[in-house]
Amino acid sequence: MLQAVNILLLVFLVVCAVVVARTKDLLSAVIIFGAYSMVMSIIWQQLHSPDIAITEAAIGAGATSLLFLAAISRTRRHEE
Amino acid sequence: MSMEILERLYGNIYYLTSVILFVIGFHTMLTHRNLIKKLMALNIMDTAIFLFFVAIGYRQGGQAPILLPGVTSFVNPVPSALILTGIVISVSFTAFALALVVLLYKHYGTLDSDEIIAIRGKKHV
Amino acid sequence: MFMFLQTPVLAVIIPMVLFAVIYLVERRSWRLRNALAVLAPLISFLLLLGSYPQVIAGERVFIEFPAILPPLGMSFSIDYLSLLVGLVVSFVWLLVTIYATEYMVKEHAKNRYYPFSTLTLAGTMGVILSGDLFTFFLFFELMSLSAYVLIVHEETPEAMRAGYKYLVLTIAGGLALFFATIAVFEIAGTVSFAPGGFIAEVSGLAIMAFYAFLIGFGIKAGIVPLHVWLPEAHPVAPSPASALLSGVMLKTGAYGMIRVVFNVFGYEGIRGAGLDNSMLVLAAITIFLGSAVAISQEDIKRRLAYSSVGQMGYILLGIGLLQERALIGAIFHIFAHAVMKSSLFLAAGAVIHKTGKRRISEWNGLGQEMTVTMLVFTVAALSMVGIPPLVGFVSKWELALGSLDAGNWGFVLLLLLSSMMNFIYYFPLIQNTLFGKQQAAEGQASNSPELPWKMLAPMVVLALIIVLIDLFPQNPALDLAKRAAGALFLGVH
Amino acid sequence: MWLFWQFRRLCTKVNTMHDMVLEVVNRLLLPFIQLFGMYILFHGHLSPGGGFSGGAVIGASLILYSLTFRFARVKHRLDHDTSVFFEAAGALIYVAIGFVGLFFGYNFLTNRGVFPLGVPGQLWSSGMILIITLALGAKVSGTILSLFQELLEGGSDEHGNP
Amino acid sequence: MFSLTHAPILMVVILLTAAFIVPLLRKHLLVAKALFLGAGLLVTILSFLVAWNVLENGTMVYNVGGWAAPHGIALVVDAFAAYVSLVISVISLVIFWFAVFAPREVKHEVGYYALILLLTAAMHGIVMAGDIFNLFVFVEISSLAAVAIIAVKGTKESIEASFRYLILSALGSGGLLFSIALLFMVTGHLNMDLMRQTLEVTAGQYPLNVLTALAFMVVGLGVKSALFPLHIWLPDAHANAPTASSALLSGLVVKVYIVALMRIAYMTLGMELFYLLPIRQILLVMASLAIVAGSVFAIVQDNIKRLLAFSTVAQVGYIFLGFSLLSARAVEGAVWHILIHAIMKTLLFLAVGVVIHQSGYKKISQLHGLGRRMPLTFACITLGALSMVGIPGTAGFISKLYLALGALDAGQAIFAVLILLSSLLSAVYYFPLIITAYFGHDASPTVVEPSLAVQLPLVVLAIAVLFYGLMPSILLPLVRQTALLITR
Amino acid sequence: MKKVLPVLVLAAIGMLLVLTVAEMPTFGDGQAPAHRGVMDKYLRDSAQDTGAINTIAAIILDYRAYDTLGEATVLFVAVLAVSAALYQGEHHA
Repeated sequence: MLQAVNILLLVFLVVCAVVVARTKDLLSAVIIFGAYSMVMSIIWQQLHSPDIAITEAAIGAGATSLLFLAAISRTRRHEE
Repeated sequence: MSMEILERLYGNIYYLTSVILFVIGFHTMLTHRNLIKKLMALNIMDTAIFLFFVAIGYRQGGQAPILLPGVTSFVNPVPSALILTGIVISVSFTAFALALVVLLYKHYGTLDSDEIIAIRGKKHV
Repeated sequence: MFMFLQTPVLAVIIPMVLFAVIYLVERRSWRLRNALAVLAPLISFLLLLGSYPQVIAGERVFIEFPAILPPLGMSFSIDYLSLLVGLVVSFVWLLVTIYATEYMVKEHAKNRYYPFSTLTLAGTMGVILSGDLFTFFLFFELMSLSAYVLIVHEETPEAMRAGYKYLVLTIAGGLALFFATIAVFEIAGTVSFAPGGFIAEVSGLAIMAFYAFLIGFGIKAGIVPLHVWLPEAHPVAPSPASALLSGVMLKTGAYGMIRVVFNVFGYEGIRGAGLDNSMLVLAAITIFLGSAVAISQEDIKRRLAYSSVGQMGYILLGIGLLQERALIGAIFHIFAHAVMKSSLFLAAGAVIHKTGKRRISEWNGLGQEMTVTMLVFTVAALSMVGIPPLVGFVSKWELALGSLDAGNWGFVLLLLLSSMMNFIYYFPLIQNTLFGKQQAAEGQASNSPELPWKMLAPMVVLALIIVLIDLFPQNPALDLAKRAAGALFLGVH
Repeated sequence: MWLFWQFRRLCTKVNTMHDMVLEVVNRLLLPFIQLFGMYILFHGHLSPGGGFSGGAVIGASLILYSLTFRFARVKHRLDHDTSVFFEAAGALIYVAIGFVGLFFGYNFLTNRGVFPLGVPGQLWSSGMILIITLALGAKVSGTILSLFQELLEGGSDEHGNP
Repeated sequence: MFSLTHAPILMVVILLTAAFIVPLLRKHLLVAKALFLGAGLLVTILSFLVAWNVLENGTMVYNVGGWAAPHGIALVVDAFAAYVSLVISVISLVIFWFAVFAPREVKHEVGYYALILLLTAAMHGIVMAGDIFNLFVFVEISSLAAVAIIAVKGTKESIEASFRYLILSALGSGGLLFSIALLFMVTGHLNMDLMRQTLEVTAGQYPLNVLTALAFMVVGLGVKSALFPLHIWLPDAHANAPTASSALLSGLVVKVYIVALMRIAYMTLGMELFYLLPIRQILLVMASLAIVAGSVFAIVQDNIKRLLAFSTVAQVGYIFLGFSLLSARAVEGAVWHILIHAIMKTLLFLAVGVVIHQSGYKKISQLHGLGRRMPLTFACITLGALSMVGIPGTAGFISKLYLALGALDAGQAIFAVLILLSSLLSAVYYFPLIITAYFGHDASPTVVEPSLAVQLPLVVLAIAVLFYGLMPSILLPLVRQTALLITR
Repeated sequence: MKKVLPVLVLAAIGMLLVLTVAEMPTFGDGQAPAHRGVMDKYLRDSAQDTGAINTIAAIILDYRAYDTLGEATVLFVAVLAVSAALYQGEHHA
């Protein structure tokens, strides 16, 4: 059961990565990227590495997304 | 033969996923012209490598490497320690790259790498 | 430190130091500059003359600096061959520099000519006095590159173009030499010139090295497929520089070839590997084409330049025959051609200096105006053709004898043919200048002396050498050439 | 969650009128976020977390604060010199701790023997690890904040136009 | 006498500390400059001492934090590291001087100094690292700082170039990290020496892992060191950077990554393993292509800085060629070339920067007659260019000599020919620079020489070019030992 | 061409990587080489050696503190680089 959840998470990860690539709206892409990072951090928690799970949640999902948002707000939102 | 390989791949599904993510990120990086998208792809590649590293450190039945009494089996702490560094480096790169993106947009008015090259090329000729 | 104070080193170092000194003082005093420029070849000449008795006594001077540029190191030596060539070079350089002090008065950027002429001298002396291939290569590069400055001196577009061609080819040649040198080092573990050569077995790499040598020296000496820079570069340079280029610098290529054939490979090795044939073929082509193309040249300096190409073919022929008497001819021709071609260029330069006439058709009747100059020209030209008592005859004679020794009649015929062609392109010129009518006598003030003595004297000295040296009871140059060839063949000294 | 609000804020680009709801919710939420960050920071040697993650959380809360109240309270962004100072101070403390080891005749960055290690498992233990964690926490939070602000406003002219 | 035990770490930490302090001194520019130069000078002295110590007493190992090798991080200063960090400290000191005294090119001056200090510190860290992850961390610092010192110029072109550099560099870092992960996976160690010992046992078990790791590592560091065909970022980046940055990047940074690769090769894998795999052949081919392509591209450039940048591509090829030929002399040649190319290229970039600043001309065809207006500067350029061509008597000849001899030693005469051919090509593109400057009409009578303080670094480097051209023996022991380390 | 080349490159890389994955030690294997190296001492001694019961904190801030100094430096470089790149001159400070 747990194995199935883990595999589901991995599949979700791959789907997120593909969707990030396919989304034309950069803002949505950033949000999906944040979700991707969140899922990644859950997976790491599943792998019993809570330290990096927290760090990824704070830096990967939080700070990186914020930086992306800041940059998008300075530039343009859509990929042409 | 091929069944065996498939089985091994399934056993190593974390590794496999990280490799797939790596390739997806690389593909996005190569084919997309939007600079911010490229940076996201770069981040995806990086996290893929991190996932790979973390998966190396996992041991069946291991617990988080915090030496609390009563716990005897731990996962390998070394990859975690390295990844911590990796994550910080990755965010530093992203931050700087985004600053450059902002500047590029200011100078060229576009985020399309091909267009930027075209504008620059026109000036050169 | 004492090692530095020996003749061969000093003869190289002093011009180098003088180069720097001239560079420093030339803005203050042009007299001092000229004096120093003349002093450089004079010192080299006297130093070599000083070691003449020692060398004649059969002693080879050899000094080694293994610590410089490891792993190959540097070394200097004087033997018969380098003594002869060194004496010729420094002597001709001396005369040409004296001539230049007057000639260059009209030119711009004099402050560039003298230092670089001195530096080129240093390079040339280094080439001649080097004791191993590597040192040879180092100074060869120095000489080639500093000569570039002399070639482009006038900075006209033609000069720059010719200079660029020269530069690229000369660097290519230098690299070929470099490759050959390190290949020899790789094969034998040493690059020191040794009597009789030191390459035991002519392997594939050795053959590559030999052809690289042939290319490197061929470019410098103007052997035919590689001569393309020569007819362009010699005419555009100022005349003293042309005299040096044609009279002296070309010979370093031939000199290097002698060293390679006899002191690196050994003539038996060359013959065994059949490498002499390629030299002979190239020599034949060079002699024929050089002389033939010279006929069609209208510009006097171009004609002289092509003539040089042909003459270098003689020397290569003398080397390639691998016969002692042919080698005597080749070595003596180094001397003879240096003297003849310098006096020709100096005379042509005098005419250009005085009248500005570069085209042969304009030279009609010049003999009346510039009698001494034209007499010098005539003597040198006749010597080039090979008229018996003159110096050019001796080398041709020895070469012909060498060809016969090798059992090759064809080359004797080739020599005759070439002499004929020399005759064709020199004789009408002499005839017209001495006896022809001046085209448009604009009534120049002919009561002024023909030329300043600084220009006349060097030409006259050279002409006297051409005429007189073979009338000596024992021709000193021929004597040295014979000793040198003997030493090279016997593998002694 | 707050990330999502930022997303909406940026989408609509309603910069001039500050949103009452946003402000109130943030005021309620911020202390908890910061407390959480502090916990992560201070317990870095005892439980998961540490200088980087704790610092990042605190930094994110500061970003949130500055974004929400920028137009109401905070007139100026973090001064350029101040942010560099935070950065440099954190790193310098780190290096200084390294030199302490050298000073006592040990190698650079030595912990054991130089600093009191305390009892493992208690809050005040582990010698230089704790000090460095705190220094890094301060540094990282400053870093995140100044990076964000530089990205958002740096390089623009006086009026904030890009 | 101060013990040298701590010298290796001090070299890195002094620079880091200075870098942390310098940006705080925006209001006290003079102090900042003094600190900047002082740190450089101190590190130079230390690196001389370390090099001397390594020659006398052999390899130095420093355990940071007092933890010995498997668990802590060790700095391993062998002959190679001592040599390269000597080169780095001396050349960077010259560049520091130039950056302080040359006319300002960047807005954020103290930040620029700090970035240069950080870059230098990171380079020292890379060459002395004995731990592969530590090496990675310093590679990251240097990559980021290298991009930053291009971007600070702030022009359109420099931003664009630095962005491209950053992206490729980040890709390279990813490759490097991935290969470290793979190596860690099969060894369980991070210390390079222990990795090698473990790999000797386990490599046979996971051949594909090791091969993939190696491939990623070569590509990762190849991108950063501009190995052909991964050099595409280099010309723009080096041509559009501020002068001091160009010199630093072309002269040192690019080479440090090669050093890192070689150190990983001989410390982590052992040369047997490194060259058992087909990597050596690939490197040979790539290096040859780099030499030819770099030279050919350089020929068609009119912009001087781009010309110099393309020439760097070719010269990087030399270094790779020397290392992958793997005969003792070829390696010596490559090691020489690290120093010599650093000297020459730094000299050329600095001098060209001076010329561009004084005259405003960026193209070769505009330089007419400048040789007479700026005699000293152009004398230095001439020496540098002659050295790049490999004229005897200049330093460039030495490395070519050793490389060509090494190629023959390795039984590969074709590579000797290639080296010489590229010499010819470099003559074709370097000589016009000199010829245009010295001969021909005088176009710009108003151009004057810069101040003496700006020219001092040029003169020092020019003297170094001559000095190593004539007396290379002075560093020979260090170079020999380095070659022994690698070819052992 | 521009579309095909990346796909080919990626196919090659992907192929190589998948084969490598198939060769790797099994995921989660407690006896994999990765766990036979440095790990044991860290887990055994870190509390005594450093006083931190979080082994990861012990590793990054004590055993491998030098790396973390580098990491802090990376952040410093990033901030400095960003602010230097976006710096507009004195008036804006």
